[in-house]
Parts: sequence; structure tokens; C-alpha cells
Amino acid sequence: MLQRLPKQVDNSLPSLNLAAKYKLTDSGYAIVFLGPTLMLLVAFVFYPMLKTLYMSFFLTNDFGKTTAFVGLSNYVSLITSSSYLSSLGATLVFVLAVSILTVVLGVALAVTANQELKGIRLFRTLFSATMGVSVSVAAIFWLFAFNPSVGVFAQLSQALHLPVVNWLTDPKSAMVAIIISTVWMNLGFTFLIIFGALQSVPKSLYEAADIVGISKLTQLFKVTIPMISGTLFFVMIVTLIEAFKSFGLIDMMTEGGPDNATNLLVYRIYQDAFINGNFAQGSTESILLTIIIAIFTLIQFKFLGKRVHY
Amino acid sequence: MQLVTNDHVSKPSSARRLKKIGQYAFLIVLMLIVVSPFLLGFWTSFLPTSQISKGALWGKLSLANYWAAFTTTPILRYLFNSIVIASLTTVAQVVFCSMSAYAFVFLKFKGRKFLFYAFLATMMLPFEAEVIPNFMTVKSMGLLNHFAVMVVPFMATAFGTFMLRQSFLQIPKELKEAADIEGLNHWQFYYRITLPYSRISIVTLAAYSFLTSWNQYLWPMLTTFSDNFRPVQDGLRQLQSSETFNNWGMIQASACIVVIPTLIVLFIGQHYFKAGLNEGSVK
Amino acid sequence: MKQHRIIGLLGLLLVFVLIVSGCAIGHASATATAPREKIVFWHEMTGPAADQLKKFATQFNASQKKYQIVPEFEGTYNEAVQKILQTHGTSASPAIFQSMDVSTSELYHAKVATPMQHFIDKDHYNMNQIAAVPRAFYSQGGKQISMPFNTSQPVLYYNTSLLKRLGIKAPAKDPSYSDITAVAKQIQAKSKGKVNGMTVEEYGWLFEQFMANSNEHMANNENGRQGVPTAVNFDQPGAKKAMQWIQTNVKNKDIINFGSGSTAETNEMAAFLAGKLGIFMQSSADIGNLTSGMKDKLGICYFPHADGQKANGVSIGGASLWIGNDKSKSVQQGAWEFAKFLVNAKNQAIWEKITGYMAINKQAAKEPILKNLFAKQPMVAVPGEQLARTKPNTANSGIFMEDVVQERTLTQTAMQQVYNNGNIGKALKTATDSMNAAIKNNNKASGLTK
Amino acid sequence: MAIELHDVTKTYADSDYPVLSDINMTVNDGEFFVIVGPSGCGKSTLLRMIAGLISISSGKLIINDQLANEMPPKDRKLSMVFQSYALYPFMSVFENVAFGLKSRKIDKQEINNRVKEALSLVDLQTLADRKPRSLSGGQRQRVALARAIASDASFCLMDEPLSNLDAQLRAKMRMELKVLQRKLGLTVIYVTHDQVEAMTMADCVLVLQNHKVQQLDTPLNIYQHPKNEFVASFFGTPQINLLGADYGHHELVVNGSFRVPIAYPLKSGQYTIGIRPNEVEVTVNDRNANARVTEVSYLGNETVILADLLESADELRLVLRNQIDVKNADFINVKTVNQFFVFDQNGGLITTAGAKEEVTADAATIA
Repeated sequence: MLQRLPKQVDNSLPSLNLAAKYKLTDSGYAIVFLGPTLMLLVAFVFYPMLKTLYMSFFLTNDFGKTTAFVGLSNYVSLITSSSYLSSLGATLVFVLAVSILTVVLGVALAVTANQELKGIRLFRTLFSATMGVSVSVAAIFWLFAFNPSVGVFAQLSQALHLPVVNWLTDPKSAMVAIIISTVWMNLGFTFLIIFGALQSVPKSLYEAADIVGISKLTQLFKVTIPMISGTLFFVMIVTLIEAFKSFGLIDMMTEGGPDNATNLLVYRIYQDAFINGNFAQGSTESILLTIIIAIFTLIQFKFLGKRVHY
Repeated sequence: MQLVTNDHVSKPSSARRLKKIGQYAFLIVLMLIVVSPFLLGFWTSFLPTSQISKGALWGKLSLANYWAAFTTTPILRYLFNSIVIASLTTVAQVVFCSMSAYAFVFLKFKGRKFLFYAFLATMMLPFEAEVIPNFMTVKSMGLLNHFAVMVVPFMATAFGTFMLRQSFLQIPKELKEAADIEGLNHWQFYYRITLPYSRISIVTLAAYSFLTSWNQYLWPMLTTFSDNFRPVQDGLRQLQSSETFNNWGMIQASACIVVIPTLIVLFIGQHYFKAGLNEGSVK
Repeated sequence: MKQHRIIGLLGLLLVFVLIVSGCAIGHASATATAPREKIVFWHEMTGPAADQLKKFATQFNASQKKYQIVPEFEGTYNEAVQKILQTHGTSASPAIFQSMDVSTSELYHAKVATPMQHFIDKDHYNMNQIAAVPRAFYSQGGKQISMPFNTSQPVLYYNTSLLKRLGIKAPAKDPSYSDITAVAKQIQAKSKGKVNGMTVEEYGWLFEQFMANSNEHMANNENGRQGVPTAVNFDQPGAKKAMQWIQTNVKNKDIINFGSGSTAETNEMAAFLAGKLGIFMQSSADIGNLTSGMKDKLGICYFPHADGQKANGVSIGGASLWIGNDKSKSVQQGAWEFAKFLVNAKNQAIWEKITGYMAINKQAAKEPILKNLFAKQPMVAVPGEQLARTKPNTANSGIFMEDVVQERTLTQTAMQQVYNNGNIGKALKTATDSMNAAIKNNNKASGLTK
Repeated sequence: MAIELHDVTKTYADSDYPVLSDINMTVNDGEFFVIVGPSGCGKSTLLRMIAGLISISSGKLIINDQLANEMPPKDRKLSMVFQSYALYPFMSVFENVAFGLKSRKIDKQEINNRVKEALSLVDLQTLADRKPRSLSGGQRQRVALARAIASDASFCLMDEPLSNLDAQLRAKMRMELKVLQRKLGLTVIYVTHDQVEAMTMADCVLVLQNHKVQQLDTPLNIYQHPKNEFVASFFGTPQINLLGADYGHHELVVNGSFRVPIAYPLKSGQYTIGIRPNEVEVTVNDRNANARVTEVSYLGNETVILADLLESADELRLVLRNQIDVKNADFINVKTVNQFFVFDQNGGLITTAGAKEEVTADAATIA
């Protein structure tokens, strides 16, 4: 990717002194231009990562100070802990469900919004509306909707004489509730991206398909989706990574419960470190989370790298 | 979808109308799915809590909940805090990220390649996994419970740098050459050419960082302890958890107060966002 | 022209401000306009209790000119403990804070607070006016660590009016598990399923009370009163009996599950207030909320005990007041003044009336506010009676252990499994093992044991 | 005002081979100097070295008797017009032209005057407030030109400034540019891959290929006396016909029916003969036909014919002044008139300048 840089400054140094002077100013500029960002990243990204790694090999006291070196035992006890493993499993279920549902619904919204109809702009705007909703607001809306006594779902099932589901207190339905809320929050962003990709599909492809008499549904699966598959993959990975980092909705809606059913990885880190005061365990979990996210980010990079060259 | 119109011409009008009704019906169903949580929240924010807690979704509409939110909760203070924090973060991020992106595109220096990959690598490290040492860092810096604690760690991001770098690479190299001939130094080229040339990406990054900062939840929850600094996300959390009474009307009103500004920003800036997001995210 | 004038005026103002502030600095020691000392007060109270605390702060600020109390709500008890520990020594830390019963050991060992005894001795404050049980709870080695403040008892609430409407006899004052089951079953049946019989929140505190009431020590070394606890055991007959009771009732749909955490509390209360729930167990601190929000008549009885077994009595809940040791002497003095203010007889009487927490100042009972209250609503006196008949022993005086927060999370999870028809013994065993591992680690990490 | 290059060589850091080697040239004051060559020959690199945008690996660049190898671009007192025009899209036409002047902290009134003057010279006064986006390609080109004019530069570098225009506009702009250059007395170094531009505009042409200077001369000389096969084939449309031939008995033999007599003494061996398409005479349906027509296009005042030589099947490009009646598959007789070139076998250096001996050429037809 670097090869694409303009070549106005070149390395083949003539032996003249002036040349050296010229270079120096470029490096000088680099220090000024890059310095602040570099310092911030070192202080708040690189250093903490190393510190987290360091702490994961120790026990910590109430104030988060490392006290006793324990080697890998934090990792061993974590990986063998059934509760951590079930958290991990829950997270995977959550993350997969969220990213698949988000993309499927995003495609549905985008395809529907990609018709030329009167007033379609209004619909497009409304479809993207959840982008403007922050975590806590979404949490409040959904908390109300899922409330077992006054919530809409409860009232609906009562009206239909169905058993009232205790959305946020039953382990299975709590997960479903969190997934629904998260998907809803992601929808606006996903819609915008997929819609943008749809709009860049050349109209002539559809015209050609229409002339041959291919149905709209076939066009969707044989033309539209292959054409935007790159974008779909991108959105999927981004959603996946973001889903791994879910925190706010869980904190406000279930606090990780019931029975740890929604105690996803990040919430666990928070609980272990900032509620139970066990910073070493929180650090160990952080490292594992980092490894998982790094893998998906690498996949994303691979994809990005491909796109960049176009 | 030009052909849809062509179809219309050739088909009888009743079938055409039927198809149109179908299309609209589908649109409206989808819209309701997306919008109903809003509508529900918005509607209940006007209802008296006594009605809501009975499970009724009707009653005398009034602004009483809003009045209560404004007068009995620090919701306005939370909003103010969030605006301050998000604005400062946005400005800092645009400045620092554009500067470092500039360095990666227009400056040749030793270790550039290495640094760039190091930057990229930071995108693999989730902030959520680094809160523990970061908390300790800001604590030792004496930043706890200040605006600074929510701004300083986010003043520069690898993502922003990467995004702007991609955008700066689109600047024709002739512009830089022309500027070299005019005798512009790097500062001048950065400030007078690069920034205005890439303003769509800059605006996109600004919007992105504003929203990201606005949506911060975990970090302010750990680092703010007073309503004077608490941003709106954690403010709402406080309100929700301190209302043992389930004062749903007022909570919904507070949520609406919080969501309306961002919705307005979103609707106004939608065009920009669309272009920018696609540009920024896919490329 | 206009602009120039405005700039000119601003300039004048600036000069004026400079002169005034210059004078103020010059006379700072002489004049009484010295700024008030800011005393940040962290609390975890919600609803009416939070409003009342704010009122107390305002009243205290108006009563004197030296200090200004700034109350800040810090979320749940659990969150607050870590916030206190983690901000200690920074400018963000509070001068005086409320911290829950079970954090006592941890805060004590972390040495973040100036022992209350220090101020008591200096001020010759009469501690005898404070009730003995809470006083003992927050002492160590005969010295007061913190000032008892909001003190509650777990009790059982029921809707008297609802029972009357359905023609059901109210439960006994000191009920057994099956007494309660009987009432819940009738509610369920007679309302034709429209009203849920009862709920027991998935809450570690309630789990502790089941054990306390069964006279079981959760932690060794007599719940830590005889030395640092090194192990716990949740898997004891009393605890099992209670869990069995819950699980059977859940199966029979006599217990409805509202889950855990603050959401569960708000939800169960909302349902109770809306007449959709007949019975629930909660802290006596909710009396304030319930009486002010309820049209129906409220009924209160003791925490239930196992059938055929005498109640050992339950421990207190709630929190105490601590004064941070990282603030200046004058700030600490202000904090002490405020602590005294909060526990004086009149304010404790108001506190009990508004919140349902029991007044810990013995003189409070003589206050007309409380006299009137008990006359009008005799059931409000029930928690006090429960406490009064309890003979303190190490099983019912709380657990003096560092990791109670974690214990509650673990027992809460165990309760959730019980609710969801999990194997009781297995759930309790798992929780016990996790807790023991945590204790071992923690004791090692904190240097409490080798 | 002169620019001299002495043995200038450029090697990029990431490559072992020079992109330019041993360039020697002199640009005189007021000259329209064209650097021409196929794409990739290094002409843009050369221009950028003169501008100071690229460093020089070895050799000397002298501007006004001053060694300028390390002089920053802005001190070289030059202006530059880019192929893409390099207009700042967010600035109006006026601002674009004024931008460089502003950065030199020139007096505001002075800037105003100079920009206005420059814009009027390129006929853009009325569009001063427009953004580049709303201008046509030709207009943009003129803005770039105005920018160069407005600067106080003593010479102007142009990097294929017309290549993004359509054919008609390009022809028109060629004229305008030349007129403007004369009027202002500008020294211009102009890079192009288009030999027509080089021929029509240049006072002096530098032909670059293969990282080397092929020829440095006036356009006429380059056309008439190309130093090698490459130069000969690069200039002139349609392209010169290059045919392999054997020398013997005072004639160059392409094949049995196509022979070119030559007075110049050559060693016997293989040569390449270069015949400009218009330097021929064609007879249709001749008994002595030596080629067969494969394509005929009438361009109004002239006729272009493609024909295959009989026997050898070499293709010939022929241009005839007058309209003649010829169609596909006609047999024709082709013979040289006026001038042709002979190149030696290796590398194609000219060993012989074109034969002016009309007699000999005539003689060829006899054979």
C-alpha cells in the first residue's frame, strides 16, 4: 500500500550536504505531525496492552497492585472455569446471531428502500434513524418494551391469552432480548452502508436481466447480492467485532444475568475488575478478548487490503 | 430501477396500483419495525406514570414528564457535559489524526513503514480490554472525575489516522508538486490544501468521533463520580437505576430529550453521512 | 460604536473584579466570606431515600457556614465499594461515603478511612444513643470503624387489601415456609391466575438471610468474627431447604421470577404496587417506597423460617458512613459534623418514616414523627420488632469477610440456577468451590494469609 | 535566462537501473523547448528534476549560471502546468491563480492586477468566481495556464498540458499557447508524447527514448535528418515505412520487385530503409506492380493507402496528395521520390542521410 505514495521525495541521496538538510526537515516535520498521536497511542493503547499482559501473570490486591506472581495460573483457572466457558459460548452465540440478523435485516431494508417511489426519501431517513440512538436510550426503550408487567410484549401476550414471557429474567429469552435490542441499534448504520453499496450497482445489470426476463427475486440473489457481497462481508465483520465489545445494553438491561446467560466477555471483565475488585482476573480475560478480536480484525484487514488496491 | 416505470406504462393501471400498494405496505411494515421502539418511547413520555404502571397506553397527554425531567433531574447538565466532551474529542481527533495521516502520506522519514503497521496493529486492540491499566493511568495523572478523563485518551485514534490516510492518498500528487513550486511548506500544504481537499472525509471523521464519544458508556462509568462531569449515557443510567419507583413517564421523557438532538443531527447530515460512511468505511 | 462600548464595559468589569478579588485576598483571613469547605458525600440511595438525603444535605448546609455538603449518587452498593477503593488518594474521592454492610471488612483492611472512633473520642460523642446491634456490626476490636446509618431487616411484604378482597387469611407474623406457600397458592387460585402469588428475588443477601435464620455460618471462623475467613460453605441443610422451597414453588408457579439486580427490584415492586403480585421478600428499607406508592394496605411480617425449626433471626442490612482519610483535617471534621447530623434523633425519625430504614438513634422513638407513624401504621414497626427479638450471635450478625460482593454474585447465580430447575446441591457446590478459590486468591493477593 | 543540464542521471532508490542517464541540454531564454518521447521514457522525471520536485542522482543542473541541484523548487523561479492541471477544487478560478502569489506574500493590489491580467490573457475574466468543477476541460487548462502566467516565474514547465483535451481543442490550444508564449517572451520547457505538438510548437526538440537523449535539434532537422530509426519512426504521420533491405550493386533490395538505387557507397550487408509515406510515387494497375492495396481511406485533400509489398508482404503506408482512383486489391507500383533514409542493422543509427538524388530514385523505377 505504501508504494502508492507520491515519489516526489526520493532516497537516492546525492552526496551533497544540502540534501541532508532537506531530509532532516522532513523528519522534523514527521516528529511534529506524528508526535502527538504517537504519544497518545503509546500511552493509551500500547502501554496498557503490555500492562494488561503483565498483570495477567499476577495476583492483585484491592487497589489493583500486583502482589504475587502466579505464572499462567490465572489463564488455567479461567479456561477451566465452566462459568467463563459458558460466557464465551454465550458471547459466540450472541455475536453470530447479531451479525447475521443485522446483515439480513439490513439487506431487506436497503433493497426495499432502493425502489423509486414517491416519498421514499422519508423511508430511507427513518430506516437509518437508529444510528442516532445511543446505548442508554436504546436500553430504556427496550427495557420498557420488555417489562413483564407494563411492557408491550407482556400486554400483547396477555391480550392474546398467551403465557407472559419474562423476557429479561429467563436465561434464554434474556439473550434473545439482548440480541433484538442490539440488532435494532445496529440497523441504521448497516442500512446506510448496504444501501450505499446497492446504489453503486450499475443499473444496466438490472436492465440486462429484465430484458432476458429474469424475475426480481432471482435478480436479488443472482445480481444484487453477489455485486454487494464485499460490502456485506465488511459489514458482517464490523458488526461482529462491535458485538464482541457489547456492554451498555447488557449493563442496563440484564447486568449479565440471569444465571450469567448474558454475561458476555466485556461485561465479565467489568464485573471481575470493577465490581469484584479482581483486576488480575479482569486482565486475563482482557487478553483473551484481545486475541479473539485481533483474529477478526485481521480478517477485516485482509478484506480492507484488497479493497484498498482498487 | 428505471424499468419499474417502464413496466407501469405497459401494464393495466389496476395491477399497477395494486403493486404500488404492495410496495408501500411492505415499506410501512418495515418502517414500523424500525421505528416502533421510538414511537412507544415518545408516546409514553407524554403519559402520566400512574397510567403506564397500570399497563395502560393511553391517558391524558401532557408535558409534565418533560417538566419533571428538566426540573428534578440533572438531564440538562448531562447533555451539556456530553456536548463539551464530544466536541473537544472531535476537534482533537480531527487535528491529530489528520496530522498523523499527513505524515504517513506526504512525509518521508525513517521507520515510516514500521510505524504505520504499528498504527494498524492498534486497531486490533479493543479499548474495552485495556480499561484496567488505562484507569490506573488516568488515576495517576489525576484526571479522574474531570472532562479531561473522557477526552484525553481518545484524542487520537489509529482508525481516524487510517481513514484520513486513505483519503489523503486520493489527493493528486500534482497538487503537492504545484505547492512545492509555489514554495508551500508542509504546514501550509497541510492546512491550506490537504484539509480543504479532504473535507468530506474530515467531516465524516468528525461526525464519527462525535457520535463515538457521545456513545461512550463504560469508560465514563468508571471514571466519573459526579453529575458535574457525567455524560448523558451514564446520566441516563443513573436516572434509570435511581428510580426505584419506575417513574416510566419521566424516564422515557429523559430518553427522548437525549435522543432528539442526535436524531436531528442525523437527519440533517444524512446525505453527508451516507457519502462519507461509504467512502470511509469501505475504502 | 456599540461593540466598542461593550468591550469598554467588559474591560471596566474586569478591572473591578480584579480590584475586588485583590481586596478579598488581602483580607481573606479577616472577613467571614471565606469559601465553604466542600464535602463530597457519596451515597447509593435511590427513590425517596435519595431525595431525603439531598434534603438533609441542604438542611445541614443551611444550618452552618463552614461546610458545604455535595451529595453524589454512585449507583449500586457494589459499584460504590470499588469506586471508593479506586479513587482513594485522588481528587475524585469522596470526603464521606456510605458503604454497605458487607464491605466493612474490605474497607477496614484497605485502610481508606479514618476510624470513626477517632472523631467520637475527640468530640466526646455519646455512642450510647446508637442502637447496640448496628453499633457492634460496624466495630472491630471494640472500636467503631464506621457510623451505622441506614439499617434494615429483611422482611416479607404482602398486600393486605388484596388478600381481603380475595378472602384469604393474612400470614402469621412469624411465618414458616409452608405458611407462605399456602397464602401464595390461594392468591394464585382465587385471582384465577391474574395475580402472581409471590416472588423471592435472586439476591445473595436474601440467601445469606436464609442461612442466618437457619443458624448456619456461611464462612468459617464463625463468619469471620474469630479471624480471617479462609473458606465458605453454601451447601448446608438450611440453605438447601430454602432453595428447595423456592424451586418447588417455582415449579408450581406459586413463585414468579423477576430476575436479579436493580431491574428485578424495580419490576417486582412495580408489579406489587400495581396489584399484580401478592407477596415478596425485600429489605425493610422499601417501606417508604411502598407506603407512598400504594393505594392498597400494606402488610409486613417476619422473614420466614423453615418448617419445624425456630427462627435464629436475620442480620441487619444497609450501610454505614465512613470518613475518608485522604482529605484535609478540616474536610474530615466537616464530614464528621455531617455524620453526626445524619444520625441525630430527629433526623433518624424522619429517615425511618420516609425510607423504612430503622432509626438507629434510640432517642428517635420519642420523636413525635415516629410516634405518629407507628400509631397510624402499626405494620411499620414490624421490622423493629423482628430486630428486637433477635439475639445477636455470629450466625446472624453478618459476614466479616472481604469478598462478600463476589459471594453475593455467586449465590445469586446459584439461585438463578435453582429457579431454572437446576440441581440444588450442584449449584450450591459450584458456587462454594468458586468462592473458595476466590477467597484463597484474594487472601493471598491482599496478604491476609500466606 | 538559461537552463543547462550536464550529464544528468537519475536512479530511483528502489531500482538498479537509471531512468535517465547522461542528459545534456541547454534551454535558452525565450525558447520553446519540447521534450518528447513515448510514455515511460523518463521525460516527466526530467521535467520534475528541473523543477526540483525530484532529486538529481548525479550530474549538474545549472539555472542562470548557478548550480541548482539542491535548490528548493520555489527558489528556482519557475512555474509549472500539469497534465491534470492540479487545480485546487475548493478554490475559485481567481483564488487558484492567486494562491501561489499569496503564499509569496505579494502585495494584495499587485496580486489582484496580476491575476486579472493573467485571466484576461487566457480569456477567463468572466469565470473568475467559478469553481474548477464547473469548467470545461479547455477552460481548466487555461486556468492552469493563467496560474503559470501570473507567477513571476522566469520559465515555465509544462507537463503534457494538452493531453486531456479532445483533438479539436488540442489543435486550437496549441496555437494559442504558442502565440501566448511569443507574446510574453516566456521560456517554456514542454513535455509531450505527441510528436505533432513537438513539431508545431517547438523551437528546439529533445527526443528521449530508452532513458537516453536520441536527438536534440530543431523540429525541421529532426524530421529531415533523424539520427536514428527511432526518431525517424517517431515523427510524422502516418509513420515512416521501415523496410529491411540488402545492399548490393548500388541498390538496396527489399525484394525482387522493390529495389531502391543508392549512390552512397555502402558495405554489402543488411540495412533498413526508411521511406516517408508521402515521399513516394504510385501508379495504379501498373504492369510492373510491386504491391497490392489492402485499404484505402480518402481524407479529402489526400489519400492514405495501405498496401502489401508483393513477394515480401511488408506493409506500406502511402500518402498521396491528389485524389487518385484506387480501390482494394488493386495492384500498384510504388517508387521512392525525393528522400529516403538508410539505417544500419544494429540500433538503427543513420549511416546515410536521405538520398536527394532524384535521378537515382527515378532509376529505381526502371529496375
